[in-house]
Amino acid sequence: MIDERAVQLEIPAGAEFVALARLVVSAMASAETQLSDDRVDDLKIAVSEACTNAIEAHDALETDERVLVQCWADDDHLEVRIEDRGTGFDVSNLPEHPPVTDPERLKFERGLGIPLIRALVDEVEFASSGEGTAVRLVMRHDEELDGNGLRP
Amino acid sequence: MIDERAVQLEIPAGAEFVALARLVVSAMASAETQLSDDRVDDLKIAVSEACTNAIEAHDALETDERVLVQCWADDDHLEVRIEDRGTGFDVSNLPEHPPVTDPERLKFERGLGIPLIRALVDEVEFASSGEGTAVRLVMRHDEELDGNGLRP
Amino acid sequence: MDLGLDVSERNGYTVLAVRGEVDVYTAPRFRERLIELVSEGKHRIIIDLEGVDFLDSTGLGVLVGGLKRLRSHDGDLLLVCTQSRILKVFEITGLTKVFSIYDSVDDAVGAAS
Amino acid sequence: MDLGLDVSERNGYTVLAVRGEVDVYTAPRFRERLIELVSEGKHRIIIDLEGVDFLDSTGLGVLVGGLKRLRSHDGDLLLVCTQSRILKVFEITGLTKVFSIYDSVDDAVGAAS
Ligand SMILES: Nc1ncnc2c1ncn2[C@@H]1O[C@H](COP(=O)(O)OP(=O)(O)O)[C@@H](O)[C@H]1O
Ligand SMILES: Nc1ncnc2c1ncn2[C@@H]1O[C@H](COP(=O)(O)OP(=O)(O)O)[C@@H](O)[C@H]1O
Repeated sequence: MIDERAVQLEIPAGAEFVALARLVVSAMASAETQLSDDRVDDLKIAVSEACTNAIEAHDALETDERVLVQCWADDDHLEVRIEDRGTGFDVSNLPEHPPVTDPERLKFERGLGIPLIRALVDEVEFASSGEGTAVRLVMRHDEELDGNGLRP
Repeated sequence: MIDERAVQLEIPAGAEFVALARLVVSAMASAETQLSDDRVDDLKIAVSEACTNAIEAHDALETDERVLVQCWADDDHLEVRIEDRGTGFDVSNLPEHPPVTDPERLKFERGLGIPLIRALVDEVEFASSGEGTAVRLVMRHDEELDGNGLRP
Repeated sequence: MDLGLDVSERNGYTVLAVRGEVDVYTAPRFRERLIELVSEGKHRIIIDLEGVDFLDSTGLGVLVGGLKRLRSHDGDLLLVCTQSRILKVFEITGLTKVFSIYDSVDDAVGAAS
Repeated sequence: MDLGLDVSERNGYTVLAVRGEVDVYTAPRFRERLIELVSEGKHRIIIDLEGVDFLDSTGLGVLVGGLKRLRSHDGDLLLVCTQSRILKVFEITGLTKVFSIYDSVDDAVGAAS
């Protein structure tokens, strides 16, 4: 399952550790010469969103389980997995927000995380149950994108 | 054993991952306002030496086991544990080098790591067997050092 | 992790200059400072994001909350941001349509008065 | 991780300016470059460590190896370093007594000639 070349970071479910997850992933991603700085920045935001959600899902349970961040570079992509033992959720059933042009939109200070993740990474997959959630983020190498853009 | 507030980094036993271990430990140590930048730098070197030895001990075995770096902040100190599954060694029986004033000293390009660790951190403990090695590094907070300097 | 929050006055506007990383850990301090300013009667606020190294949806939430609060006081919240990596998150979330974003504090003050 | 290795000539000395982090991952490139220079006949070498952000015992090993190699050619290896955090590792290991360490490339060239 997890690649033997993966780096794994395990953090307590505390807000102060999200920066560490960003740091590790961005160091791994920067080492990949095929990912531009812009795309490393995009990945950092996606990781931050996923870790924030993971930590909030633990808060809700008041558990002291930990959040796992795995990261590895493959031939043609970089992959990050964020796993929590929180409440879980139904990703197909998230609330819809009014369009941004609607003044009502201002009622919603939240719910921007998952849309940001979807927009920023090349591939995202959520696997969630009562046991917790795993989010898989994939950034394909820029070369690959310049080519035929086929998924691996 | 390991504190529930600990951060844990697991890296493949490859030279390219030592920088990541330094990065994580120094981010954790920098968040500790009671450790000066100089002492964070000292700790980075000690962590680098211990991880380098861990990785070399794995190379010798040609195993693909991984190296574990744990880091946590306590009330009065920061603690880092580096664990490997390498060959193990007898820390009480390391070769002695000629004094630096002796021209023979130049024959030794190695063996500087453990002396550096000992000089740079406040406390160090090696536990080694045929199963591998665990190195425990402790940096006491500067306040504590300014006080009575008692060990926790 | 450091979050810098510097307050100054400029042509009847209160300028809150934010430095560092805005995420789930630092956002609460940002939110409190903003609420504090509003309750001190500062209803024309410029938030200068030029010193921000990182901002995710938690930071966006603070800004949306601030705008809502100020509008309810008939006030105004203007943003200063030229960094493309920060502007990008406003664009993706459609918030460029909600906020007035300027290239500098001078531009913001000028456009508003 | 980047390791910068820039070679230039100065008053009969070859200056190797090192930038970045010298550790077990980057040291092999540093060692190879040094060996290359020596085998090209450069026997008076100044290693400028001012751009080094990190150096551990692996880096010290490369320097000791370089000095040994140059001495066997009746050559010379001088170091330039003023950063206290780098000097500290030379002091702890007693290598300040083995190396001639200068404040600048100019100083090194001046002292040597
Ligand atoms: N890892 C997770 N575990 C449990 N619930 C989650 C997780 N990630 C997202 N969610 C749910 O999906 C909702 C939307 O997430 P998101 O778009 O990131 O916005 P926000 O976190 O600001 O609410 C969250 O409010 C939460 O209910
Ligand atoms: N984690 C470890 N596992 C096995 N052997 C070790 C370990 N750490 C140190 N050693 C042994 O101790 C020796 C001295 O280590 P050190 O002082 O760091 O110098 P160097 O690594 O340059 O030889 C090493 O050469 C190695 O034989």
